[in-house]
Amino acid sequence: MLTRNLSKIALMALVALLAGCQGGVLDPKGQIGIQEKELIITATILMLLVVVPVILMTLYFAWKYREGRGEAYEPKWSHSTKIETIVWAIPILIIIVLGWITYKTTHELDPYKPIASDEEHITVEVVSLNWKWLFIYPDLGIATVNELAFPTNVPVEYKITSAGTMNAFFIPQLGSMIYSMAGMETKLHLIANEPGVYDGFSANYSGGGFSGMKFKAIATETKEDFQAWVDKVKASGEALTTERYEALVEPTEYHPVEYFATVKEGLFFDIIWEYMGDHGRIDYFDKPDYAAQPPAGFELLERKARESEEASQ
Amino acid sequence: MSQHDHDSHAHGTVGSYVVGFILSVILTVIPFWAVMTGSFDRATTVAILVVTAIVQIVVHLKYFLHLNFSKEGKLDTFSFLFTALVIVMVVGLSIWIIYASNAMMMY
Amino acid sequence: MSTHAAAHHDAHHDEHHDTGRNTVFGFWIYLMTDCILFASFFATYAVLFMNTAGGASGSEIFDLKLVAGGTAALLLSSITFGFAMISAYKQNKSGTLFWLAVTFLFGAVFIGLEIYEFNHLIHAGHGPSESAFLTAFFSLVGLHGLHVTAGLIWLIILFIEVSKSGLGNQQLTRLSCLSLFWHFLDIVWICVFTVVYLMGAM
Amino acid sequence: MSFLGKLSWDALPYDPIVIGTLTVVAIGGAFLFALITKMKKWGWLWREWLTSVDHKRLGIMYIILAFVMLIRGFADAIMMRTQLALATNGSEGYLPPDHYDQIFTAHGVIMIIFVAMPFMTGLMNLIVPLQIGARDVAFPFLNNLSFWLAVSGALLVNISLGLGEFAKTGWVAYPPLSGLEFSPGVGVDYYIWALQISGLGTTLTGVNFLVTVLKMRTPGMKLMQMPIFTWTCTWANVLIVASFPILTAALAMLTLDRYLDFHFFTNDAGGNAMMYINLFWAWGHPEVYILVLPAFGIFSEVVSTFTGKRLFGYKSMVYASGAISILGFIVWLHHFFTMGSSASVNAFFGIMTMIIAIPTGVKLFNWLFTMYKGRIRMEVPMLWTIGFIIIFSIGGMTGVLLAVPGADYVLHNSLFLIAHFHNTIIGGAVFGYFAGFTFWFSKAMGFHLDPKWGRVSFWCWTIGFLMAFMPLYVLGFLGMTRRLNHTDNPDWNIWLYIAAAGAFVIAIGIAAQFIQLFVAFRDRNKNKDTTGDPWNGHTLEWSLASPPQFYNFAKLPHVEDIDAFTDMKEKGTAYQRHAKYEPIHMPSNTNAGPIMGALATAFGFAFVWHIWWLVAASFVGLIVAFIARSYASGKDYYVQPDEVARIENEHLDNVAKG
Repeated sequence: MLTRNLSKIALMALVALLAGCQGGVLDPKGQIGIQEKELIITATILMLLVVVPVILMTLYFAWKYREGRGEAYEPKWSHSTKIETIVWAIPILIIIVLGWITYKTTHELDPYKPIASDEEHITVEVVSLNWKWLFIYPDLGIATVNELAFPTNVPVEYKITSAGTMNAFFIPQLGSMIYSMAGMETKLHLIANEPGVYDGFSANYSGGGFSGMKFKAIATETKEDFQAWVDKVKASGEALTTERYEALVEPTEYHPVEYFATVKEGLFFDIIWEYMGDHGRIDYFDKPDYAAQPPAGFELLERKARESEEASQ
Repeated sequence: MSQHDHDSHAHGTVGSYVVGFILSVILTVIPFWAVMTGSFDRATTVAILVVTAIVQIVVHLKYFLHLNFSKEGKLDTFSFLFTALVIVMVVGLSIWIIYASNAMMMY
Repeated sequence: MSTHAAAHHDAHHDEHHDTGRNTVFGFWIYLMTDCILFASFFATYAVLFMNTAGGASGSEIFDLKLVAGGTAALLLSSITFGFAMISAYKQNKSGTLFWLAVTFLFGAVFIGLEIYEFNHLIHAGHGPSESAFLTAFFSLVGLHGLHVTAGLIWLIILFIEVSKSGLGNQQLTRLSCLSLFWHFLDIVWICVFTVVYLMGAM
Repeated sequence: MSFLGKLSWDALPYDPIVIGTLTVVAIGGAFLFALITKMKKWGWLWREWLTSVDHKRLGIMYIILAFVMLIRGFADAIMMRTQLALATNGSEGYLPPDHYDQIFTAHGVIMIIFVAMPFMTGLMNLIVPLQIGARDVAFPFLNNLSFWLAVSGALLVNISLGLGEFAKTGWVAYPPLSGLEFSPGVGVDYYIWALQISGLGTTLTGVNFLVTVLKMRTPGMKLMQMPIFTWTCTWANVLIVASFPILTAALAMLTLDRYLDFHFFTNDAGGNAMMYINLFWAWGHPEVYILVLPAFGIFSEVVSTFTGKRLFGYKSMVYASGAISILGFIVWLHHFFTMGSSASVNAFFGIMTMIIAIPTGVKLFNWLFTMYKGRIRMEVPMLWTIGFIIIFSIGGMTGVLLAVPGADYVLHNSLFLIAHFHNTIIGGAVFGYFAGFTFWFSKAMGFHLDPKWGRVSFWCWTIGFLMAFMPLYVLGFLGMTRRLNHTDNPDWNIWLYIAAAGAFVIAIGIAAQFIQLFVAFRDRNKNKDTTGDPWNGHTLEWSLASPPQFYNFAKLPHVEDIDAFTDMKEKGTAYQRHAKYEPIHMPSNTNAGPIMGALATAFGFAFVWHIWWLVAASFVGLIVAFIARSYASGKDYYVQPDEVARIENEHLDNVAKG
C-alpha cells in the first residue's frame, strides 16, 4: 500500500515536472539557470543510486523476514566486516564524486563572478525597499520601480543592497538568488538567452507586505527593443531626487511600476554608505576584483574625512 | 571527609600554586610590557600576545584547575578539550565567514 | 542533618562521596557551556571591533594601567583562593575563612576598577550605544564582570556557611565548585585582556 | 512609565479567530479545573506529579506538554495550509498578513522548541536512567526545574495569543526585521524570552544527563556497552551543552539591541546582522541533530527488538552518531549560502554538509542489515520505523541536494526547502518519537496502547505526510517561495489544494493518536502489562516492572553485554529473588521547581511588557528560591529494606504468573 502511494505520487510529480512546469527553476531561460538545472539533475541521479536500493531493500527485507514465513533466523548475527566496509565505502565514494562536483560548480556559479560573453555587460543597481524593488541603471541615468528590462544574450551585473530589512533578489527562470542587506553590496550575474517576461520577487520574508514584493523582468528580443524601453522610461520625465527617494522608502504594498528619467548621481552609493560608512574594514582575505568595489574616485581618505567630521560634531 | 588525603595531587599544594602564580605573572607582564612600550612591530607583538595568552591558559589549567590525564581526572580534561575544539571551530569559522563576506560586500 | 541521616552516614559514605564528585563534575560541564557563551561574545567582538561608526576606537579609550591593575587583582585573588582551598582540605576553618576574605577583597578591587572604567567611558560619551565596537566591548567585558560579581555574592554565602557549619563534605563540594568558577573566570580574563585591551590598544 | 509598563487594554485580542480560540481554551480549562476539584485531586497532583523529582514522572509530564503543544502547533499548520489553499488567484484568503505572519512564526517555534524538544527530552528522561541501571538522574531537582522552565517558555508563547502579539519575523527572527526599528511591538520580546527561558532548561537537562550517563552507570557497564538509545541521547546532550549557549548569546545580544539601544545587529552605528544569522545557525544546525539523533536511537532499539536480533554494527552506529555530532558543528553556513560569502566559504560548507550524509547512510544500512535474517514482528513501532527509513531516505536526498550551493542558489527559501526539512523532522524525528512512544508506553504506564488505532494513526500520518509535503517539492521547483501570504499563479493551485488535503489527513492521524490513548485508558485493566517485558526486550528497562518501582532498581544489576537483559535471560539470572536488600537513598519531591518556573514566567512576562518592578522582584525571587533550595533540609530519605522486599516480591509473583 505504501509503495503504491509512493509510486503514484512520484509519478504525479514527474508528470507535472515534465509537462506543467512552466516558469519555475526547471524551466530555465538563461545560461546560469540552465547550469543549475543540470546540476540538480546530476546530483539527484547520483543520490538515487543509493536511495532507490535502500528503499527497495527495506520493503523487500520487511516482507521477506517477517514473522511466520519461516525464513532463516540468526538472532546473534550482528557483525560482518565485509558488509560494514561496503556500507561505509558506497556513501564515501558517492560523496567524493558529489563533493568534487560541488567544489567545481560553486566556483563556476559564484554569483559575484562575471559571465563570459562577447557582449559588454550592463549594470543594474538594485535596492530592496519595504516592499518594492528599485532598479537604477547607472550608465543610462534612469531608474524604475518593480520593472526590470535588459536585452537577450547580454549579461547583466546586478549590484544589490537594501534600504532596511533583508530580502533576496530572485528571478527563478534566470537562476541564482542572493540576499540584499543594508550597508552591504552583494552582486549577481545573470543572463537571459530567450526573450520573455519573467517573474521576479523577493525570496526572503521581510514583513507584512512581502507577498506583494514582485516585479517583472523583461528580456527584450533585440537591443533596439531595449532602447525603446529606455526611451519609454525617459519619456516619463520624472526625476529620482534624494527627496523623492526618501518618499519611496516609506512602506507600501503592491507598489505600481514607476519610471524615472533621471536619477541623482551616486544615489546607490549614498544608500549603501549611510550604513557601510559606520563599518571599519580590514582585508584579511583576498578580495577578488569582481567583489564589490567602490565607485570610481572613491578614496579611503573619504572614509576618514567623514569619520573626523562626525567625531567633531 | 576522607577525600582530601588520598588524592592531594588533585587539589594542588602551596608550592604548585606559587609556581603557577609566578609563571602567570611572567606571562602577563610580557604582553603588557610589549604593548605598553611598543618595542616590537605589529606582527611580532600580536605573535607575543597570542603565544603568552595560550601558554598562560595552559598554566592556569594545570596549576589552578588541576586538569590532568589520570583515571579520575581525564573526563574533565577531555570535556575541556572537546569544548576547546568546538570553540575553535565555531569562532574560527564564524570569523572566516563574516570576514570573507565583508571582503566580498564592502568597499 | 538529622540523626536519622547521620546514622546512615557511614554506611553510605560512598554514595555521598559520589554525589559530591557528581556535583563538581556537573559544575565543570556547566563551565564548559559558559566557555561557549563567552566564545560567542568573543567571536562577535572580533567581527564588530573595527565598526566604530566614526566614534572612539580601542586605542583612544583603553587605559592599560587600569587594566594591568585589574589583572593583578584578579591573578592575586586566584592564588589566594587556592590557599583557601588548601586550608579547607586540611580542615583549617579559620585559615579558609581568612583566605576567602582576602579573595573577596581582591575580587572587589577588580570589580571596582571595572565599574570605574565603565562609568568613566559612559560619562565621556562613549557608552555602548555609540557604536557596534562599544556595544561589543561593553557586552563582553560586562559579561565577565557580571560573572565575577556573581562569584563575589557566592563567596559571601559560602563564607557564612563555612563559618556556621564548618568544613563538611557539602561545604567542600561547594567550595570546589566556586574554586573552579573563580579560576575559570581568570582564564576568561586572560582572553579578555589579550584580545580586547592589548590588541585594541596596539 | 505606568505600573504595568506597556501593558494596556489595547493588548487584548480583537481578531475573532483568536477570541474564539481563547474561548474554547477557557472553557476547556474551566472544565479541567472543575473536574480536578470535584475529584479532589489537586493535592495528589501537586505532591505526586508537579513537585516530583522522579525522572519517569517528569518524562511523562514532558510528553504531555509535547502533545498539548502539538495541538497548538498543528492548529497553526492547518490554518496556514487552509489560507494558502483559499488565497489563490489574487484572493486574500481569511488570514491577513498581520495574523498569518504570527502564525507561521509560532508554528516553527512551537514545533521545534515546545513539541519536538519536550518529546525527545521526555523519552530520554523516561528511559535513559533505566537503560543504564541508575536509580535517578544525577541532579533530580534540576531535572524538575528544567521541566518547569520548558513549561514557562511554553506558557509565554501561549500568553502571547491573548495578550499582545507573537513575533512576525519567522521562527529564525533575523534582524534587522526583528530589531526595534522594524518590529516595535512585543512579539519579538515574547519570542526572545520564551526561547531564552526554555533554552536554559534545556542546557540544564544536557548537563544533568551527561553527568548521569558518564558517572552513574550500573557496575560493569562500559561506555561501549551502553544501549544505543542511551548513546544517541548522550551525543544529543553533548550537542545541547555545546550549542545552546550560542543561542543564549545570540538572543541576549538581540535583547540588548532591543532594550538598551545596543548595536550588535542594527543597520546603523556599525551593527552587523550577518553575525546574528551566523550565530543562530551555529546553534540551529546542531539543534536538528539534537532532535534527530535520539530518534535514530529509538529506531535502532525498535529494529533490534522487533526483528528479535542483535543490532547490526553497534560500534559503527556509535561512531556514526559521534561523527554526525562533531560534523554538525561545521556545516551551519548551508542555511545561508545565498548570503553572498565567497565561493571558497560556500564550497567548504557544502562539502562538509555532504560528508554528514556518509555516517547517516551507514546508519540506514545498519538498520537494513539488522532486519536481514531477523524474525520481524510488524507491531506499530516497527511500522513507524519502516515508514521512517523510506521517508527519511527521500528527505536525506533532498538535503544533500540543498547542500550543493549551485542548487541551493535556486532552491533556497523555496517550498522545496520547507518540504525537505519537514521530510527529515517529521519523517525522522517525529516518527521516531511516535515509535518510542508506542514502544515504551506500557513501560511508563503499566498498560498497552491500542494497536488498531496505532495503525490507523501510522497510515494517516504517512499518507497525509506524502500528500502534504511532496507537492511542496513541486511548488519549490515551480518557484514558490516560503512565507507567502497569498499567491497569484494558477499553475500552483492544484498542488496547494493537495497539500491542504494532506494536512487534514495528518489531522486524522493525530486524532487517531488521541483515540488510541483514550481506548487504552478505558481498557487499561484488560491491557495490563504484568511482566514488564511485553516485547521480549534486550535492555535493562525491560527487566523492571511496568511502571517501574519508584526506586527503579532494588539491587543495581551487573552488566556484561550490550543487550544486558537478553544476556540475563539467557544465563537465567533475570528476575532473581534476593533474600536481603539494602536501604535505598532517594531524593524527596520539592516545590522549588514549580515555584521557580512560575517566577521565571513572571520574569519573562515582565520583561516583555517593561514592567520593571516585576522584573526586579521575580529575579530576586528566583535567586532567593535557588539559595533557599540549596540550604533546605529534608531533601532526601531512605526506603527501608522490608519495604523494598515487599514491592519486589509482589512484582516477581506477577512475573511468575505471566
